[in-house]
Amino acid sequence: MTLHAELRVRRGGFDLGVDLGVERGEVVALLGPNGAGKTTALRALAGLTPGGRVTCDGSAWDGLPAERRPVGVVFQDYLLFAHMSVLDNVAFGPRARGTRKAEANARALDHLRQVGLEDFAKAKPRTLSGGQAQRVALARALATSPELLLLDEPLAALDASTRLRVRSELARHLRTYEGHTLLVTHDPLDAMVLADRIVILEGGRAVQEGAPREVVRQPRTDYVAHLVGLNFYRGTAHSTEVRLDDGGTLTVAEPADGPVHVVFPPSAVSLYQEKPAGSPRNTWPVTVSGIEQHAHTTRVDLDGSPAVLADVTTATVAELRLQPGDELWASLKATEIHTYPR
Amino acid sequence: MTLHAELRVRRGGFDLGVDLGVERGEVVALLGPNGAGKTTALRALAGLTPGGRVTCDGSAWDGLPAERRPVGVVFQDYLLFAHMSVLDNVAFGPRARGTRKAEANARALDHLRQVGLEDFAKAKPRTLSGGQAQRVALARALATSPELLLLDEPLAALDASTRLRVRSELARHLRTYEGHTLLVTHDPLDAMVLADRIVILEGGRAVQEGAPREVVRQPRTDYVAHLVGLNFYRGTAHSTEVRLDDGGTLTVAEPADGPVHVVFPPSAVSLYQEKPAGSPRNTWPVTVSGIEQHAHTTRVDLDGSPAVLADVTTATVAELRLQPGDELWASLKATEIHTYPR
Amino acid sequence: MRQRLPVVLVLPALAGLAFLLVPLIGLLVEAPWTTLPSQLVSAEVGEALKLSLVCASLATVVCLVLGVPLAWLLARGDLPGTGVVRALVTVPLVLPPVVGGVALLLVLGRRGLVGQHLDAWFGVSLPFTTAGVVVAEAFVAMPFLVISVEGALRAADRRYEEAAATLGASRWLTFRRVTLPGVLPGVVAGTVLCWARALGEFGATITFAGNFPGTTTTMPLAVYLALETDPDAAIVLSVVLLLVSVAVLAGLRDRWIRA
Amino acid sequence: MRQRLPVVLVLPALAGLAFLLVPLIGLLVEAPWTTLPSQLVSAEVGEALKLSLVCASLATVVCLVLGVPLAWLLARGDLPGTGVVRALVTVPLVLPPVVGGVALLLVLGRRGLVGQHLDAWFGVSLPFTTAGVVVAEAFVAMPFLVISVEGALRAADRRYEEAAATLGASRWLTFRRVTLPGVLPGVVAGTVLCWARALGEFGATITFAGNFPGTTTTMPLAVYLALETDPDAAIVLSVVLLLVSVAVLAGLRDRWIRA
Amino acid sequence: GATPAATTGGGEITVFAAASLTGSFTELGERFEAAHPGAKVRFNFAGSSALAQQINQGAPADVFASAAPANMKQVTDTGAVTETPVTFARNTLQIAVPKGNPAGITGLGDFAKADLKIALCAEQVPCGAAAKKVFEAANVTAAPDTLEQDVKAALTKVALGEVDAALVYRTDVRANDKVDGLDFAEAGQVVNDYPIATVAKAPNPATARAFVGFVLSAEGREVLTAAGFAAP
Ligand SMILES: Nc1ncnc2c1ncn2[C@@H]1O[C@H](COP(=O)(O)OP(=O)(O)OP(=O)(O)O)[C@@H](O)[C@H]1O
Ligand SMILES: Nc1ncnc2c1ncn2[C@@H]1O[C@H](COP(=O)(O)OP(=O)(O)OP(=O)(O)O)[C@@H](O)[C@H]1O
Ligand SMILES: [Mg+2]
Ligand SMILES: [Mg+2]
Repeated sequence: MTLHAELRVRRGGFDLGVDLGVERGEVVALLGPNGAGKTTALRALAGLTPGGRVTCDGSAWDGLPAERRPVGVVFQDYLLFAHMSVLDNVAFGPRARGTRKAEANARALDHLRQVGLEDFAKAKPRTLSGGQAQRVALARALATSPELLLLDEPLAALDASTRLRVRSELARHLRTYEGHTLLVTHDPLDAMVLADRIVILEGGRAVQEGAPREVVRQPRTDYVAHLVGLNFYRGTAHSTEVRLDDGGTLTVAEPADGPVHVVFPPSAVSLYQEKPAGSPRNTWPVTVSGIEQHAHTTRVDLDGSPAVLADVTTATVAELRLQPGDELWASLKATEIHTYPR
Repeated sequence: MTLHAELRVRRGGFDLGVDLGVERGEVVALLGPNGAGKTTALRALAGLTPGGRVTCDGSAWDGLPAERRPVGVVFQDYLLFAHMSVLDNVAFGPRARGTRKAEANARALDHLRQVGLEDFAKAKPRTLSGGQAQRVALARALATSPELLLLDEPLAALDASTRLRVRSELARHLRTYEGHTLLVTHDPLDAMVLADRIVILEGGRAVQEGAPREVVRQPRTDYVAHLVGLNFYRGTAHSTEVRLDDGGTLTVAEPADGPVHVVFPPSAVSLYQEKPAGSPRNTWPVTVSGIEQHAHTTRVDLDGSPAVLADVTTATVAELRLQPGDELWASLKATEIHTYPR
Repeated sequence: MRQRLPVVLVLPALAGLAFLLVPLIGLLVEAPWTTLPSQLVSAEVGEALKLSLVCASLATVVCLVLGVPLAWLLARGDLPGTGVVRALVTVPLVLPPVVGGVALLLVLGRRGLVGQHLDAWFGVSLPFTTAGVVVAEAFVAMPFLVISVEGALRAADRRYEEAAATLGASRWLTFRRVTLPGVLPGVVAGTVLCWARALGEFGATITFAGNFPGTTTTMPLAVYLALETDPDAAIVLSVVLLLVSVAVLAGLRDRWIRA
Repeated sequence: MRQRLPVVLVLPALAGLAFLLVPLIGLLVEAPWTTLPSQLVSAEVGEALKLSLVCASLATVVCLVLGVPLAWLLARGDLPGTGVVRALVTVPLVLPPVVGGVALLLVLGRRGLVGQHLDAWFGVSLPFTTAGVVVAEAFVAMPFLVISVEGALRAADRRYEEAAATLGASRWLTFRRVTLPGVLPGVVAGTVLCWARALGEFGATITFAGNFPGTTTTMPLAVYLALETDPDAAIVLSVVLLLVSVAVLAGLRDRWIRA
Repeated sequence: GATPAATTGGGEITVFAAASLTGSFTELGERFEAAHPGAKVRFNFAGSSALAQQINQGAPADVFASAAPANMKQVTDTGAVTETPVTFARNTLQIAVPKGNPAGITGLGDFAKADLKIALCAEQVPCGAAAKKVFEAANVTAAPDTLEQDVKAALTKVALGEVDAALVYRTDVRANDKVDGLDFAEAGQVVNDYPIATVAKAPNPATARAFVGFVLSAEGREVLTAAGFAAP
């Protein structure tokens, strides 16, 4: 009932070596920086790039060429067939797998409706916008009802509201879906909403794996911490004192010993113009190195020991008249800091 | 000192009619749903699709073919030249505009460094990952130092941390940049961070325009409200009472009269199992229709009069044991609601 | 919005066009137009013209059926020795057509390597028949189709074929529905070359199929014979052949351009 | 991971290959091999072979210089009447080569439309010269190049040219650095066709340039004349021509495949 | 194929004839059919050497009329023709000049002038072999600019004014109204024979022999003479 893959691919100087397991009905999200090998892994699973071994429900796929593998792929650049109508593109998979024309067309139209493009059934792909093309590619992959669904950033080109709708359609589809799904994405929200498990790929290796909430709360690499928007450090704990590898010391609430990861949200950091006298045990001088205006808060990039990101309200920005180069005091309650062993 | 464009394009059944003004040094973000005409507008500005008139700093571009217009374009699907190395791709623009080879290469290498790809200078585009290709496309467009920079979702394929880095590099670049910039994006954060002004395009027409904070606070269409993550209604105010067009009535703090827009953040909504007795003036029964797990909160989709989105903490979810179909009471403080005339 | 066309391209292009077309103008100027109407209605000319069109079209069909798969095999088969095979395919181009005809006789003639068995077992004899004309034309014209379709296949983006494979399409279905439509302009170009070459074929045809009016005398053979007796008539016949071929090709223009 | 090749494609492909190659095998079998060495070292054969290679290569260069821009103009010029011009370009294919030679004489000959001025003003006379051979071969071979390159251009994605334009590249620079490299496989295919056709050219050459050893006697002319007296020798000469052309084309294989 | 009418000289026969015989043999065929009701003559006109190749490869020919003994020898050597060929016509050379003789050619001697454009047939083809003998007999060293593959090619160049003179067959000069013919003394010393024979495996040998007889008859000679051929 499981898909198990040991992927070993070498392309130019790049080397992928990762073991993946996907349960039936499970959705695994593959996250990682550009060039981490996500697309390469998907290609190997689909049988487009040789390398490694795949077994699914006990049967080995190793010798099988792509068209004999029960996979559906959404490619990063869609690869819609330019000379076919949108409907024919979506109906192509069912037709190729032996469905009769009328039925394949009906099914294709159904899938087009799900991505909100039934009006474009007769259009040529050339006349679609980027986001429309991506939705057609998604419909095309879903229309074959494959054992293994491989989605390479299937929502990247969608606008915010379509994305919301297509994502929840996709979530609904995947919840009732019997096969195995592997989803490549750069958006942690997609992963949170759609995936049962997250695998983080960096430099061709899986560096972290786990349930979405777990990964979000306990990142193990800078990339993941960035991804979920946490301040992240490596350090060595001696009881409630953590000496950070890159300089600085933090006092935490939960005692620990040995090498640990340290995380806290940017919103846990407060900024003061004068050294505060109050209760926070962690107070250190910082210099503003950057300011980014977000929709409802302002993110401040601070140099110091340690360097830190802080989210402050617009009122605070106005009050402190923040400018790059300003010298401030950062303060952080020990109870907001989360540590866990490395 | 201004670029002024009246774009009128007809493609198949689609019709674009939009007037754009971009000041020297200004960055305008073009947002809108898939198929709104953003790419079409960029193509018209670049001279790739005929239609409309463009004047820049007083000189008309109307007769000019694309290669005589001082523009730089990042295409939605990159369009890197497959037979040239990455370096040659980036150096192509300066070379075409007459820069000598050594200098063009040096400049290209510099731009590659800015997007973190100097190690790939000799690689062929075919061997790049999607995100890497997009960064090369960005470097290629920036390398010509054009009067008008047209960026079609230049960060869509980037991973979270690269995106952060490239976005702030781009922000730094655009801050000191003398020309005019038009940026198409689906990410409101990109728009907030990079743009001085936002233009919302829907169905080929500009439906809203303004400073990012203004647009974020006072959306005028469902699309914009979705984009910035607010609950959004149209209604008619009679003093502090607003009758919503789609049913329901809300009591607000600021009195008004006539047709208004009504917005409030999902985090302003509280949920109770029993009808609460306390102070909130707006309390109404709702049914859970969907639940989405986000990184640090949970978003609940609620049917009712009005239907509403609520962000609740994970603790609340556990306490209420939320399930689709549950009947609850929503409550909302009048002071959290923002109204503004339609 | 239209750019000026670059002189450095347009000048050689026009020179090339002139180089190809001026000799035809020369022919048209010299042609004894007064005899044209009588030639046109002459039964033999009509017969030869019809035979030419039919044989060239049949030969083109044969070339498409055999040559497109061959081009695919060369471009996509990943077989060893493809380079040499590709070079061998061009051989009928290099072979003087008359020698090509001799080679066909050696193989498919009544006493040829294969022909003797065809004759003995099936009673089929190709030389001196209309079928023989088709064979000779196909032999000479097929390399044009193969090489140009192969060039088009090589230039095509193989990832669309990969996408088709992941949708469960066999290589044959992929070929029919994805690869071939994708390289249609190349196939059209190859077909045009092939048809035109077959239409103008002379040396291999007269050697392999002989010159029998109504059976194997195509227009080029008629032109050759006319050169023996009436050089002016030969030019008129050539002009007729030209006009018909230009009419056919220009008439296909819409389909051609759409491709 | 390698797929089985589909029978429905492989069978016709192999049939096509056999169709093209078996006649050559027939030639090879029949060739009187014992005379081959003496033919090979014969001065005349060496001369004819060298002349053939030189003239075909020069003609190919002429075709590339004039034909590639012409293909571009047909594919990208957006000019009216392109359909008819494209059909006209194929005319030298359809024209029986001898008539083609006559047409060239009518235009470029001593009393030709253009040739009389060339002669009077510049003292240049093309017939009976090696330059005349190049002209005749280029005339016959250019359509192959034009049509296949045009097919390749038509199949290419024009948006890369748009991207080049936004980077400030003129159409000429775009053509050189973006368009042409993008359709290189098509250009290579066209060049191969063109070169091979020029190498095998006979009718137009002998008609326009005549036949004089060392000046205009190329291999196909030598073959034709040998056929008159000694068919065996003609076959040997043809085989020599074939082997050389296959060697050249297969030797270019690496570049060809890389394209 | 053979029909019962064969014995009476009926049925269809196929005649392989040199291309230079196109005009005269077409007329001969028509007259033969008129004289032999039920008989039908099909022609295959091509170069003599191509025809010889075809016959050697088993072509269904009944009669072979060659433009040169050498090509006839190619088929007798292989046994495709077993009977002894008969010469049915002869041809002699003539100087062909463009209409009006613009270069003022007067005789064979002009062929040695380097500044004139001269076309000859290649030695491998009959008219070239004949020309060589003529020049030997006249003791002239010709300075040709081109050695044509056949008479027609040489004649085309004369007709277009591309060359000032060429040495071709009398019959060809007669058939082309754009050239003038000049006789010269040595012409009679070199004649080219046209042999004819029935093919050993002729499908219809009786009618084939009847046709050969017809060509050699007085009526046949009349047609050939009208075309400019000399009697053997
Ligand atoms: N054909 C190839 N030859 C050489 N290197 C290659 C080839 N294809 C990919 N690579 C390299 O392999 C690495 C992984 O590429 P891949 O496309 O799998 O990344 P990715 O994780 O999908 O990235 P992205 O998020 O940007 O799409 C990259 O560094 C890329 O340069
Ligand atoms: N060549 C064409 N022929 C017909 N319709 C076209 C053509 N090109 C674009 N369209 C239509 O024009 C509309 C706008 O397309 P455009 O690419 O400008 O959208 P967009 O705003 O860039 O969308 P996205 O965010 O998905 O990239 C779409 O509905 C599309 O279908
Ligand atoms: Mg990728
Ligand atoms: Mg777009």
